[in-house]
Amino acid sequence: MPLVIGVPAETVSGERRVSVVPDVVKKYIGLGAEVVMQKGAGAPAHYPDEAFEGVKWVDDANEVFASADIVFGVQPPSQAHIGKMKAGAVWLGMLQPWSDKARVEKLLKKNVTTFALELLPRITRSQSMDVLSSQAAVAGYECALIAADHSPKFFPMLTYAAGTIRPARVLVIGAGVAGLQAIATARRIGAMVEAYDVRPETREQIESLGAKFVDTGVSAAGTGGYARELTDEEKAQQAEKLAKAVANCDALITTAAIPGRKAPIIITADMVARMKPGSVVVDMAAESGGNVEGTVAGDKTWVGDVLVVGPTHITSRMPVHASEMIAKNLFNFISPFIKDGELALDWEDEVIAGCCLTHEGQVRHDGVRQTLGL
Amino acid sequence: MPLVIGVPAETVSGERRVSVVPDVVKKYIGLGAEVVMQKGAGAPAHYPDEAFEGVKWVDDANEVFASADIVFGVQPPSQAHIGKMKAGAVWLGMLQPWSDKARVEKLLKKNVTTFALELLPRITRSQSMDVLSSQAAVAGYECALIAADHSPKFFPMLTYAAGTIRPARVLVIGAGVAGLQAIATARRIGAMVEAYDVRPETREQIESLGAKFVDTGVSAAGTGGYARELTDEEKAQQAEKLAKAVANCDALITTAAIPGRKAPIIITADMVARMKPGSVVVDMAAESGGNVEGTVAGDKTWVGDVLVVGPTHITSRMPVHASEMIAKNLFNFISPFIKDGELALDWEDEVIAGCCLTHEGQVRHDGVRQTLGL
Amino acid sequence: MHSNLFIDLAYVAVAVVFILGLKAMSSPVTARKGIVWAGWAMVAATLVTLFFPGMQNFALMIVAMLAGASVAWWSGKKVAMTDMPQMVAIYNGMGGGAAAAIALLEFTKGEVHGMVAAALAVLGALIGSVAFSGSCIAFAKLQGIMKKAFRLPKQDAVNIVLAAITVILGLAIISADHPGMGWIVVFFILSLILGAIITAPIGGADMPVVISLLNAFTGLAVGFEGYVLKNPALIVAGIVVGASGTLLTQLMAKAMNRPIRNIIFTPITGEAAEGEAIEGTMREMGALDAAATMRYASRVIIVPGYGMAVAGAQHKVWEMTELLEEAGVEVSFAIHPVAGRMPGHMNVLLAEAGVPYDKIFDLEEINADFAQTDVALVIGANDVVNPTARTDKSSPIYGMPILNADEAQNVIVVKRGKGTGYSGVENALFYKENCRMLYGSAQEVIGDVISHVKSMG
Amino acid sequence: MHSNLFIDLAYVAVAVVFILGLKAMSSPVTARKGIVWAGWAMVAATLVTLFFPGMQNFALMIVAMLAGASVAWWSGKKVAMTDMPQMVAIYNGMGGGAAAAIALLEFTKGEVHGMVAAALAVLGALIGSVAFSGSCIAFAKLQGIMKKAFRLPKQDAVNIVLAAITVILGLAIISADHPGMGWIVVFFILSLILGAIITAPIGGADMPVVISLLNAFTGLAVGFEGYVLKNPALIVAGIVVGASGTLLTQLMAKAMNRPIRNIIFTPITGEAAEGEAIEGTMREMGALDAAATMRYASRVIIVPGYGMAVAGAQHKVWEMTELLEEAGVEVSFAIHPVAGRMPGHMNVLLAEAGVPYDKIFDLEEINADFAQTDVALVIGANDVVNPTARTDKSSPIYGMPILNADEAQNVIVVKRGKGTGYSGVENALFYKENCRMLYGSAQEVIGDVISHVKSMG
Amino acid sequence: MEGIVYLYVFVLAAFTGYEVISRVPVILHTPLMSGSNFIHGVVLVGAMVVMGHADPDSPVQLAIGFFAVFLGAANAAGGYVVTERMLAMFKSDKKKGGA
Amino acid sequence: MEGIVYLYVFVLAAFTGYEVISRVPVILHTPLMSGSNFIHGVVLVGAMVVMGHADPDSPVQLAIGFFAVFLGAANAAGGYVVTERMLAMFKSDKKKGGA
Ligand SMILES: NC(=O)c1ccc[n+]([C@@H]2O[C@H](COP(=O)([O-])OP(=O)(O)OC[C@H]3O[C@@H](n4cnc5c(N)ncnc54)[C@H](OP(=O)(O)O)[C@@H]3O)[C@@H](O)[C@H]2O)c1
Ligand SMILES: NC(=O)c1ccc[n+]([C@@H]2O[C@H](COP(=O)([O-])OP(=O)(O)OC[C@H]3O[C@@H](n4cnc5c(N)ncnc54)[C@H](OP(=O)(O)O)[C@@H]3O)[C@@H](O)[C@H]2O)c1
Ligand SMILES: NC(=O)c1ccc[n+]([C@@H]2O[C@H](COP(=O)([O-])OP(=O)(O)OC[C@H]3O[C@@H](n4cnc5c(N)ncnc54)[C@H](O)[C@@H]3O)[C@@H](O)[C@H]2O)c1
Ligand SMILES: NC(=O)c1ccc[n+]([C@@H]2O[C@H](COP(=O)([O-])OP(=O)(O)OC[C@H]3O[C@@H](n4cnc5c(N)ncnc54)[C@H](O)[C@@H]3O)[C@@H](O)[C@H]2O)c1
Repeated sequence: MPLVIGVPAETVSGERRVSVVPDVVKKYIGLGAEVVMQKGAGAPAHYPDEAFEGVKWVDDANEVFASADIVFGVQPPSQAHIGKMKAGAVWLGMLQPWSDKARVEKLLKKNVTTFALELLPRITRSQSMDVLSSQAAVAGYECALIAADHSPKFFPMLTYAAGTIRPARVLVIGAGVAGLQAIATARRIGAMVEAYDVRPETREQIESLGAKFVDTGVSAAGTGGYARELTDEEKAQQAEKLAKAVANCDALITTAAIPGRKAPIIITADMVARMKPGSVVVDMAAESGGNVEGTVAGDKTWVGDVLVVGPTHITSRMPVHASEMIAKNLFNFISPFIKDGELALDWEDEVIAGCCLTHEGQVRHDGVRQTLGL
Repeated sequence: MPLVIGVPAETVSGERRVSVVPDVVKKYIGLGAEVVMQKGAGAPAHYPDEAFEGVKWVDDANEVFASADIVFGVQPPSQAHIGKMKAGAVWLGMLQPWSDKARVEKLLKKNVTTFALELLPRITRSQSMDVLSSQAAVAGYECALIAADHSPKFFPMLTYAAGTIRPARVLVIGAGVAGLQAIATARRIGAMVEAYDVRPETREQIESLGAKFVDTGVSAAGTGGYARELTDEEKAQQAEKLAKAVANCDALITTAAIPGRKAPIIITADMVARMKPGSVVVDMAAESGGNVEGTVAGDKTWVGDVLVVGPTHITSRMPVHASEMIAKNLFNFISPFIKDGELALDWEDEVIAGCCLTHEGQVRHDGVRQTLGL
Repeated sequence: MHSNLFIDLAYVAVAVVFILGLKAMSSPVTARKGIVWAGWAMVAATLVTLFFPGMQNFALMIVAMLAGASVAWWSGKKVAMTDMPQMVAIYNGMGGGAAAAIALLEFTKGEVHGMVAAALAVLGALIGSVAFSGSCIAFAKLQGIMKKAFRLPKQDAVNIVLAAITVILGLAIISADHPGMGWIVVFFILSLILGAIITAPIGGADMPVVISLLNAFTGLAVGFEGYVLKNPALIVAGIVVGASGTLLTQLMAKAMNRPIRNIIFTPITGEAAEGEAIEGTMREMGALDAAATMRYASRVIIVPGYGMAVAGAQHKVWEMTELLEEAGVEVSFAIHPVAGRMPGHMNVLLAEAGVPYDKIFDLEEINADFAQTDVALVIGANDVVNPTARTDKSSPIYGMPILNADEAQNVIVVKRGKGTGYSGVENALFYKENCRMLYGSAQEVIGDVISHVKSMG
Repeated sequence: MHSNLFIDLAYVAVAVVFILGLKAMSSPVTARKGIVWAGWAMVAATLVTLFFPGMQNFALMIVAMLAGASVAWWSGKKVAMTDMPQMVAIYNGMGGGAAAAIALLEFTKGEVHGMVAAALAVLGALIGSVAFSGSCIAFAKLQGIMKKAFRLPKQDAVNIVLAAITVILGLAIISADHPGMGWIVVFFILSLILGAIITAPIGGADMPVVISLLNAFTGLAVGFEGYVLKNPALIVAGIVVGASGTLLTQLMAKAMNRPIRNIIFTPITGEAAEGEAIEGTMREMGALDAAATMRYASRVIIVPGYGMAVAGAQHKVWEMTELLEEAGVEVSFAIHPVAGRMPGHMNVLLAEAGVPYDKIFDLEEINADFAQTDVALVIGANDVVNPTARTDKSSPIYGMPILNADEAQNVIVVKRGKGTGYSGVENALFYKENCRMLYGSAQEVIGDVISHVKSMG
Repeated sequence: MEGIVYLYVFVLAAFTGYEVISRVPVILHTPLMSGSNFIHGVVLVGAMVVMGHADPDSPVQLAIGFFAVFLGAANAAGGYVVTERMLAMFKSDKKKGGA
Repeated sequence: MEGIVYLYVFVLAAFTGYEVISRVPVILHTPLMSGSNFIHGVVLVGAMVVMGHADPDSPVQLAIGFFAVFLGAANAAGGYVVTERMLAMFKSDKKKGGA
């Protein structure tokens, strides 16, 4: 009996992505696996059922969970769905491992093996499986578009018959994958972009995209590449420089989320108050608490004459490609271990071992175990 | 007594633009005029009252109309407001001259002089007063952003750790000012752009922006620069080529509005039905009936798995700069005739004469008179 | 004539330094050094010659030298920069005269031995005399001493007949064993007349080319007399100048778009060419010219238009800009409100090419600067720089504010041909005195300019 | 020696054509024409010489000519393309031998008159002999006849002593009124030995430079013997080759990054240099080299990386691409999935530069093509082309798919210095035989490459 | 025949003259013309030699010689001054940064 | 002194040789070396002349002359063939469109 891969429809409201796309399904089948999908699972991501070939369709998510040896998910499974899983089955996808103790306990009880891609070790080889990176790229691009679209101003410079409109200034906070993508996108549209990050090596990266690094005159570079704690004085200086840059910009995009933790407040309400009328703030970290004081996740709020947007499910704004990326990431993760329709996990493999949340009734990840107190 | 310029707040719902901006007000005052504004008139466009210097503020629009020698407007005045105007006063702005017979009659009755910038003769000198052009530039830019933002796909090519996303194909119909701007903006974001227009001279213009002209193999170029009527066979060929381009694209932007008339239907429901799942259509002409069969003005509709957006008040999405542009256009139109705080219109001037809708109880524009049957 | 090894070797060294100096002078970076080297070599050559075996007449010789040198030095120092060309002409003429005088003296002394030597002596004398009288005429015209262009009826025929007579006389002198002094004098006089009447009808605008040609002539004359004197240093210096001068003359004629033949046989008559711009003539310019003009300017303003967009030349334009800035030129972009075919057309393209925003100025910001600008480079723009918009009420573009590109010191216009712009009207700028057309599609033309700018170090 | 005017003039013409031919050969566009011109000139020179006054021994001479020419022609035609260098060496050696033989014969006949002639004859003989024996050794080594690098103890000292003895003997011969034949023969033998022992220790990799040097030597020898024979055509051709050959030797040495002095005095010993890549050596290359390699390739793949982004070199890279394509080269871009520092980093930059999408390929699409590619140009990329990712399990980048740039015929890597990439690991590619480093910031380096490509027409 | 060697000198000098200035920007045309004008001022040397060997008792010879030297000296001196002044405008402090 | 003219020839020839190849791409280094190798094959002319004037009765002179002509002819012929073959690879049909 071949390996059965199950793809249920996502249930979280606002989620439009799906964990497989037609091309990837073809490859799984090519590896000898059978793919069971819940009808309409791809529809929110604009992959109609007809686009998938060779799939066994079922009506109900429960059926998927009950029959599959491996279940994929973009969002964590519900308690009920976990209950339906076969013992010893594997769950693979995004699991928000830090957030829900009850879910982890249920997973342990069912004795399923779970891989949470949030835990992926960031080594060179694992980049092709890195869902956080690929989704951050989507999010960064989208946030720049949201900012441009919501701004009551032109981003690019524009000389027209009666005068010249100077380009908008966009400030991006956080120059990780998403931040860099936002910088690139805002620059493309024509804005003048400045960006800020605590990690000093980002300066070169920011400049490599043609943007300016906001120099606060304070370096957090400590020994061994780790950031050091700043003195209070330095913090004040940093905040002041930042506040100036914020007051000066037409659109602000914040991307400094820290996986598994509440996002740090970087932009205070006071800084927002000092922004120009008609400015826009897009807080990409809204879902995890926001980098901007006063962001309302999933909503737009006016703070004086400044619009603060706190988008959630950002990647679901672009489900076609976000899903394609996730699907390929998951495939790259699991496919090396599918041979002739069998799953043979290699527990020596650094990536497999590092990503594993639960296995054989145990929490395998030390950080999560400690955080959740298990 | 100096010339009084009146700026009421706009009343049409969804309209956020305003007909003056602080810089321009300063110039009017410099010319010796007095500016009367309704409180909060600039607020929707993010120009707070404090930003304007030297203005006389009044609470009520009626006061503005009653006291002003010239009234500016982005949208036509209401019947009630017209009723409040001083006899012989001047109204300047966008008047939708073709659409509302009753309004024109009221204007005639009040014996006010009205200049409708929609009627501006398109000569070289008048370009700096051309509100249609400047607002079309805004609209084209916005429509490209709307398309990018609503598309479930990346516009640019993107190579990431697990593969490559090919760039989106954007098709722009109509390469007037708005269409060209949409082409430029979509290209900037990274899409591959094709465009189509009936005027053959647009080919070079489209290509000058790095986009591809959709060659239908049919040229509408007739004698003397006017378009000739196409044969049925030619029309069929054209439609077929166009349908192919439509089916092939990921986002479609239509911009072929004809001022004062219903927009032509260029994209049939059938063409939309043949589009790929997850495609987006932005119909810029929605307000005047739409270039796409089935567009709902002011709303987004799903046609199968294709999202059709029919944005209205597009320029109000960018009120800061749209207002700045209008304000400068109006200033360029009227300022040559303000000297030492007096208005002295030169009726010999081709632009003044051409723009005038009503003057001394008469409809001055032949086309409008005929259309409205006055 | 006798010499000694030391002097001979010194002459060799001098010849080498002359060549190196000339080479140095053909690049802006080293040009200054080149003339200084050559100058020292000349001093050395003169000093060494004083020790030439069997020399006499020192007193008079030194008087002659000092007189000639000081008159020339003083006049060369005093003259205004704008009058330089005529000074070059007159000094060159003097060189030609010196060569002719050498031949005359050798004939007088009866020291021209052998057919080849006689032939070269005569040829040198002819060419030197022509250079002498021709240069004097050129000087007189440029200096304004000779005001009218002087043209004989059937000038070309007269030229040919006179030249033929002179040449025949020359051949007679060569083949004669002991040519009579009378014939020799007549020969010189005819040569001088020939130089004068050939140069007299040539107009002011063509003068630089003619001076260059006469300069090459003098070089040849010096080289030929060098053979007569068996002095290889003279040969080498003279012939090197003759060859490089000929090439230079061709280059100059090409840069002015006037074939040398036309200059000599159907000259532009002086007045018209010297006066103001002729309504109806656009002047062309090559990419090398344009490159040098901008490379050695201190300020350049680029005016892009729809043509740049059509050509897709924006990347090249920006590359050129970077090169110029590296060379210390200040470059800005002036965007006309309606340049291109849509609002912001130029902005989109310049942004695509990576031009930073702070180099881009709109009409109001930059228009006053053109008057202080060395070069306005108009790339595929037309209507937006058309000065008739300021003055001609009947023009369809009357009243549109335009970029004052015409106020710049030099205007270079890049376009493919004689096409008009959107409005379809003729552009008065193209006919202005300070304007040059650089024809070709913008992408290619700017590409050429780039390679030339690069070659200037 | 006597000649006549016709022959003399013919020689002048031959010399001129040689110079023009050489000039033509220095540009790829005209090179072919150049050798053909020179070939006809040589035929003409040979034929004309048969009519030289007072010639004898025709039968034997023609036999010698036919024998020499046909042996050389036949071997030159038959040899494989890869063996060309040694053929050049041996033919050159023969030229040197001929020059030496001329000197020998003139001495034998006692026809060397005057100090200068004697000096030049001796010098020519010395240089010619050195070129002869040196070239024979070079040939033997390249041909594989002489396998081991041959190196005396205290080689440099021996060289100097032997050279000194030879020179002293030469001086003696020059100053002697009637030098004894014995001494002359010894002088020739010493010269031949000198050539051999100087060349013997030089390694295979340096051979082209040495051959070029010997070639310049032969030119000089021919030129000097030309003076002895009072034949200016020989002088001109010989000295022109001597000068250009010296310059060429310098250029070649520079391109190989080996000062000429090092080659002769501390040669790379044969084996190592002839064998496979030495672990631990990166080889440099200049921009001109890189330009020519790409300009005459048929397929080039560009691999951009984070360094291109840091340098902001994308516009230049695209300009270079356009130039190469104009020249008929097929150029594509290979984007590694994780090139740069964010997904799509390279895409953004290439789009900014205006690179059309259809030239951009990702790893899967293009990786198989490297093996059929002439040049892989790696610009500021490092980890993404590191072959250790394929093989070295201990490497932090093990398992990452990489772009197979190393499979291309030639790899050119543009980077500033020895910096590692993001992962911090050494790159095995840089040490490969087919890889050359082109150091400098990408923007400038590519700029240089562009100007060189342009100069190749 | 010695003359033929001179022919080589002529030919080679012509080559050299041609090659040496084959690439010259238009802006240098006039200075270069002036510079080469200076160089043929070496005619002064020839003039000195012929005058130096003129018969001191022949006023005609002396006059012609004087004339030749005077002209040659003027050519050399004037040519130098004018060229130097023109080229003084090419101070290379124009260049800010190196490439 | 005639010799000095020859010195000029030497100097000018050196100049010419230097200027003529001052800009040559690396890819042409070897062919150009080979081409100039061919050109000094003109030594054949010298060899012919000396052999032509050798004493027909002196076997030594004839032998040396024979040797010289043989070598010179080989230099010229071989140099040509090899250069021509190398340069045959530069057919200029490489260029598609003009600039
Ligand atoms: N900006 C707007 O919103 C807008 C909208 C509509 C109309 N307009 C009008 O458009 C005009 C804009 O002025 P402009 O100066 O930008 O352009 P223009 O007046 O239309 O002139 C463009 C010039 O570019 C040259 N050209 C075309 N292709 C070229 C190529 N490949 N390389 C080099 N040159 C090329 C043409 O001359 P050759 O054919 O000789 O090469 C032509 O003279 C104004 O009249 C304006 O009123 C503007
Ligand atoms: N794409 C992503 O999403 C992402 C995200 C994070 C990390 N990464 C990692 O980043 C790496 C990307 O590989 P890569 O090959 O693109 O870059 P790389 O391995 O980081 O190498 C960049 C090279 O560029 C050279 N360089 C820097 N500045 C230069 C300049 N101005 N001119 C010329 N060369 C310059 C450096 O050498 P010199 O110092 O000697 O000049 C360096 O070796 C991979 O290891 C990948 O895993 C990628
Ligand atoms: N395998 C790999 O090599 C690999 C894979 C993916 C990402 N990365 C790298 O990892 C790094 C982090 O990427 P990410 O997108 O996951 O980051 P992230 O989402 O964890 O954080 C976003 C950014 O916010 C910044 N930030 C945090 N607190 C901040 C504060 N108070 N003020 C300003 N900025 C603050 C962080 O420095 C980071 O750059 C990047 O450099 C990326 O290139 C490496
Ligand atoms: N004073 C001036 O010189 C001046 C000022 C402004 C605009 N213009 C020019 O006027 C022209 C029109 O500009 P606009 O933006 O006002 O145009 P518009 O808004 O009237 O029309 C939009 C475009 O749609 C096109 N169109 C109409 N029907 C179509 C169909 N069935 N299929 C495809 N395309 C169709 C039109 O050709 C036009 O290009 C442009 O070329 C513009 O450059 C000139």
